[in-house]
Amino acid sequence: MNPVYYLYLAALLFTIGAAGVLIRRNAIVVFMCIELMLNACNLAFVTFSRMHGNLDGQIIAFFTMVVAAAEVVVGLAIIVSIFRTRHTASVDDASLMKL
Amino acid sequence: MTALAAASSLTSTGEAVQFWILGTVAVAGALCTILMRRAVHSALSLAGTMIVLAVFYLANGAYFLGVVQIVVYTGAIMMLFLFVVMLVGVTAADSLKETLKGQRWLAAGLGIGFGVLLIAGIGNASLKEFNGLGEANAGGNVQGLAALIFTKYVFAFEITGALLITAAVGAMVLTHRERTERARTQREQSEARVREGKQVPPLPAPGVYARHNAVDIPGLLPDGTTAELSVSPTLRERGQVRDVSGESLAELKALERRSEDWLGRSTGDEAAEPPPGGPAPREHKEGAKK
Amino acid sequence: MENLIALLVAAPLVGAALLLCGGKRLDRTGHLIGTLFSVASFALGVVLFADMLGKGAGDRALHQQLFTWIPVGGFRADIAFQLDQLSMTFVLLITGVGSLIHIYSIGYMEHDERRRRFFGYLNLFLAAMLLLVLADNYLLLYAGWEGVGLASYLLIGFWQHKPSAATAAKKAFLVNRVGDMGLSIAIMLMFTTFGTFAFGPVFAATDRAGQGTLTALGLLLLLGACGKSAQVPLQSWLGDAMEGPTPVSALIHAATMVTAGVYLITRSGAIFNAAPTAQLAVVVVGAVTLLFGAIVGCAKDDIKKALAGSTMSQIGYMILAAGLGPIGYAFAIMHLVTHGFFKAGLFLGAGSVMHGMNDEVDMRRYGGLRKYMPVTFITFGLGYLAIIGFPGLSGFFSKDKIIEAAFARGGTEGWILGGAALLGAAITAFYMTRVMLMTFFGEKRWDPAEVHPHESPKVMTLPMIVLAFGSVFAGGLFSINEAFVKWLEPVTSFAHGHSPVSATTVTAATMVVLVIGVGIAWGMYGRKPVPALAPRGSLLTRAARRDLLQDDFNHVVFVRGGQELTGTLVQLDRSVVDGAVNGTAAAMGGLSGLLRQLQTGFVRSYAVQMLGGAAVLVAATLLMRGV
Amino acid sequence: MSFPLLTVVAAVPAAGAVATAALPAARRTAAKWLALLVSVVTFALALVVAFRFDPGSKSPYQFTESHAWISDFGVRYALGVDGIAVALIALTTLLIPFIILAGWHDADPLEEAAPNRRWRPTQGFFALILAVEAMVVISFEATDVFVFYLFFEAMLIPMYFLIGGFGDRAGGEDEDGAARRRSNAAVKFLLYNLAGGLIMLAAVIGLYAVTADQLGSGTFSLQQIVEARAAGRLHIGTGTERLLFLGFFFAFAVKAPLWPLHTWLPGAMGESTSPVAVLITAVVDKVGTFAMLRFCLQLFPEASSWATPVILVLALISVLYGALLAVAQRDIKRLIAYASISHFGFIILGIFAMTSQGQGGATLYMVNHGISTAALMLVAGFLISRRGSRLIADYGGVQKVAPILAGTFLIGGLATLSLPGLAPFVSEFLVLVGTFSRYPVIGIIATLGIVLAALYVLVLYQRTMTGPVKPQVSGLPDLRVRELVVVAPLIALLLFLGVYPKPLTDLVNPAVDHTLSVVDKKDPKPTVQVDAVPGGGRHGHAVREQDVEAAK
Repeated sequence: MNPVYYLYLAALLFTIGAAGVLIRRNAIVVFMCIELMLNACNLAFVTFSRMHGNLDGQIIAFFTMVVAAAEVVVGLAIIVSIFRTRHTASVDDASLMKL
Repeated sequence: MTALAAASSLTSTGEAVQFWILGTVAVAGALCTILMRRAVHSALSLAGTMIVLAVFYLANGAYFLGVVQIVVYTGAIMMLFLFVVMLVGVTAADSLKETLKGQRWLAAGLGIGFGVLLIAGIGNASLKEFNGLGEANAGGNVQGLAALIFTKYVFAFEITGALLITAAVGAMVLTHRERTERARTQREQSEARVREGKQVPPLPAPGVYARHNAVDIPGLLPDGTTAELSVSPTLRERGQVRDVSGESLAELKALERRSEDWLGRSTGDEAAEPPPGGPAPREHKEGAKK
Repeated sequence: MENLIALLVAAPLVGAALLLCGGKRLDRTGHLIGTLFSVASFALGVVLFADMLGKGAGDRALHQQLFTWIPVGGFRADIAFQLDQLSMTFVLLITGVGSLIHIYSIGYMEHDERRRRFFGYLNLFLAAMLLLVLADNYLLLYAGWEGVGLASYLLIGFWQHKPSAATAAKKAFLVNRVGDMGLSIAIMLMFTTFGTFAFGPVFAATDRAGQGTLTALGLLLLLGACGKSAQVPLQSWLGDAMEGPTPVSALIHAATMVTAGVYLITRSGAIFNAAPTAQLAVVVVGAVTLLFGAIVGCAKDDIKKALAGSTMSQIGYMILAAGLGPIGYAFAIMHLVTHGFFKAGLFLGAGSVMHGMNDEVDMRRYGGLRKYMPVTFITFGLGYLAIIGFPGLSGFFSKDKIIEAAFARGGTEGWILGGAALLGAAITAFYMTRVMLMTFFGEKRWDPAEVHPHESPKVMTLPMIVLAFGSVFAGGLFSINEAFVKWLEPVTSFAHGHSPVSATTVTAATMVVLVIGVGIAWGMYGRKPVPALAPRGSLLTRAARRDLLQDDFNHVVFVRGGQELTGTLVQLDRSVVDGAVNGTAAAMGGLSGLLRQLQTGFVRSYAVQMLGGAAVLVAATLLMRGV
Repeated sequence: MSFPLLTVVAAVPAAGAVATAALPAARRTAAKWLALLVSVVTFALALVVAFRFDPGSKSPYQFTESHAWISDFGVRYALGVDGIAVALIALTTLLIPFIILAGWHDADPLEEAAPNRRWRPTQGFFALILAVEAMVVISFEATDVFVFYLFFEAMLIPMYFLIGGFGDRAGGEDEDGAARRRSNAAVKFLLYNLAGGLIMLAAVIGLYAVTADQLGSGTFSLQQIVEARAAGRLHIGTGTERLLFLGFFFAFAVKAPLWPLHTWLPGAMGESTSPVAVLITAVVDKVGTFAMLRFCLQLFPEASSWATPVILVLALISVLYGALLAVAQRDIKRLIAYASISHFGFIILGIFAMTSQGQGGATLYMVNHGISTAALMLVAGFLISRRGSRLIADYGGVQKVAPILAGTFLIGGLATLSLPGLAPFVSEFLVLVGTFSRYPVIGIIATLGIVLAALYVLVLYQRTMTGPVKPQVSGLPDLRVRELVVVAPLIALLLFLGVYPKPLTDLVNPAVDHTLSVVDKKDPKPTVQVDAVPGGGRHGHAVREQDVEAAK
């Protein structure tokens, strides 16, 4: 079997994640979808590193994870504080960008 | 273990089988993630997908990453998610009804188009070369990564460290709420209550008799209806209040009937054995005598 | 000698400059200065004339080159003068009559506070007119041509506080400009055809130019002549031009400027001779105008307007003659000179009458004035006899020759033209007699209480007397063994026309029509009293009073049409041209408004846009890879 | 490197502008005198240039300066003048002192305006005028397309403030309405010219790209490009050249302004004070026509001849259109503005007739139109400032009360209708001849313009100056000394150049020939060969023989 299939899988997951971001209104779920996309990227990286036979891909994936962790921490903190003030986790209610 | 064996070498049929099975699972999990109405379910299915991905990492020879994936992601991050979900309301199901006009169609169209583009790109990319990680992992995968991280990517590594710290601090800043004025003492609070004239005595406790003491069951008023005040407002907001007034009334009736049988008011033969729960009624009877 | 030519032009120019820039301190002496410079110019002319007479007929032409005016590429216009017999004739006429009228104006304008300015304008006119006749190339001639236009504009509108005067001046200038357009296009055509527009080379090269070009040139020059000489169809301005002070009417609109067209055609003889079609057009215009003017002259009660009509018709004679080619040029010029004398005399007489009658111009308020202003009566009468061609007086010789030449053109054209000329002579006799009778004979139709007719002062009558002499004897002198023709022959060339009817017959016919015309006029205005108010009159009369509806036509077609056109254009400029611009601006605003709609503020719609952008990027990369 | 004369000519007014602007609020009169002094000095320097300029020299440009500026893009600070530029620089520097004199009191703060230490309108007014002068001069001198573009655009900034900031107080009753109309006019002016400028910028970059592509190193130098083209090292593709040409021409046509792009001019000239209006039409707009002559034709010869028919038709339209609209105007200044549009039509006609008469005439026309319009517009400004109204209908019989004013006005008008003896006649006739010799029909139609010109000028004069004296007009004073000082020299110049334009033509002819040689066009030869030299006398005989044989 050709490891390219991993890439196809990654693409599929990424797309699903993107669609989720667009569809869901619950901020937490949106975050999950983002995580999904990041993971899809990681899978692609890992696959590439295997195909090219060096570990750089894995390194990048590793960094991605770290950054993702940081992003999740901050993001969830934001969600919590928003929920505290507005008693909701829906991204649609936070349309303050348009004034 | 087959995956571990197959990773370093060319892909084996075993890996193919594994890929097709687990890949299906992963996709299913992803779909559930975005389609489940309750956040908890989404989180769980995402966790499933991630574990599958961990396996794939292992299968691709990224042992370290595989483990990290399981430990950090499914372990830490997903738990974090779950915490927040609990905080926000575990059973709160957000409706899937779309509010933005055409958003869903746009999303579907764009998503499909984007996916098709990606897949077309991959399909057209000339990815013929395939040399496994044999020699790269020769000195051990972790050692290899470590060598790279601390030589080639050391600066990036340091910066990510800084990033993590910043994130942690940021999270604290965001969530921690500074108390600006002195906390009101109990006396002041009570005085305030009296002044406002609302609910001077303590709130009624939840639960009925000793049989229910769950916080989500309201206490019953003398007429048997539920006392809204006896459950916490959060639960009320989430609509997670269990109303048990109906069944408790039914039980009350049954109890009265039994006690009357026992007193033989209706057609009671004296020679009847007292039920195991004897003493209590007896006391009750004495109480009635006085 | 030739260095004096420039002085001819310079003298009045200096005078004009002095008077117009001199300011108030010259108010008292202004008229004298002006007259002085004009007389000086006349004296110069006489000197040059004497010198010219001293030479042989062949080499009388003098030439003076001052400097190059416009040198650009192959285009070279010089400030250069040429004084030959033709120019000489004009110089003497212009400066002579001009000086006389200066003198006359001293008296006529005595009470006008802007007299200095008036004399300045008169000098300016003299300078421009002399430039016109002395130029040796068409561009310089054009300069003089427009210069006299300007002077006439200023002088017609001299009494600017009268709106009628201002309007008349504007009209005169505009109609002239139409003619000038023809002249300027003719110059351009000359330049493109011959590479030059100096008289000599152009005339020398006419035989090498195509027939079409020459015809075009001829017609364009004719257009110019029509404008300046008030020929049909551009004659409408002359009648209104009578708004100007009478000396102006005498000098510019009778004696000199209006005859510039005749000069132009005669000067361009070489071109016309080579272009028969153009010549035909010229004679037609001439014939039509001489009848047109005569008819208009019959109906006018305003004495000056009647005389204006007659001027038009007399110039028609000249144009007709000039159109006949070498058989006519000399007579055209001759009639021009004699006409200069008697018409100027008539106008000055009219002016003197008005002077005595509180500027009353309606002949129906005159009558029986011969006892009150005898000198005016006599001079005017002599001018009258001259113009109707009374035997022995100037008009007789010149006009008779023209009629003869008209017949001499031969063929049907000859008969038609000759007939027209004869008819014109009859009508001339009629309307001039009418003017004469209504003004000086019959019973008074004015109120003795407010009007006190009196003879004009010497300074005014003197020029009239001189002009009267001219109008009596000039023709005769010129005709002594064809002195005038011989004099002009080197320039204009001369060929004897072979008339189908003998000269005596023509003369006899002229006499007959003359008597008829006078008779009818006497019958209408001499025997029965003239009504003080104009009778309604026949359709023709009413039409003639309105200049045969020329002005109405112009008004409807050009004025109205023009107003319509400009009005619509203004709308168009505002709505369409500018509207397009503003529309673009508005469209931009609307577009940005639409784009604003994308900014919903919902994170997810931004996310959609992001994904779209990402898709576009991926697609772009794939395309770049040539997928 | 010799003395940088050209830079100095541009630098003096620039420095003057800064100095004037720096004067404190109280020193208004000092600012005026300083500005006047600077402009006069500039004029003197321009005269030095004009007299040291050698029309006979071989090189197309003289007093050249060239310093590397932005070497990465091959931009050089390159200056140089040919005869045309010298003439126009002389015109500009000549007019500025008169403009300053005429606008002596235009920028005085209103009486009721409270004394304010930072409010210095007067200083600003004259500083802006000097700034415009500096920019105009340097864009006449620039031989580097980029440098030219820079100042061509920068000019808009001071002009914008001059138009929008200082209105003539003829608005009278509604000061707010006047201010609104002013700012509208200013914005319109700015947007129009910016649009043109941006399109030109694209073309400039395109030019750089082409040169960089073909010459190895990209350049903006006009001379280099022309030489490379002549040497055959530079071949701009037909399509590219046409696009670039259109890009340049559009900007210049907006500035000029050519027919469909003219609508900013009447507003700008009508709302601004008459000195500023003169600045617009007599100085700034000339940059447009000048640039057509120097850049459009020389950079893109083929494209120019390709576009010629359309441009000629547009120019013809603006000749007649402007004249007709001028006839219908009720506002004196707008009337003059439309007359200018008509005249610019003539100029463009002459430029694209591609004959030495046409282009020489066009160049003369630029100068003469500048002078004549300045005379007419300034006198009109004096009149308007007296009566406080721009409407023709508010006047009548001025000639009676202010004869000198009326006289100067009439002379200005006669110059506008190009009466022989006044300068504009020479140029207009040259343009017409030049056009006629190549395109007879267009020439003939354009000649209609002279009739229409007579119409609008005389109608204006009749309605304002003649007729019975209107009561509001009866008190008007005649021209003051300052105003006479402004008008008299202009009129004298009109007369002089009308009778003896040779100095100007000598200056211009070689430059025009050079341009034509670059465009590779020859004057059409006369169809009939004439042996005799012009002005040769003794042609009486020739005529006689002719006539005699014709008569037989």
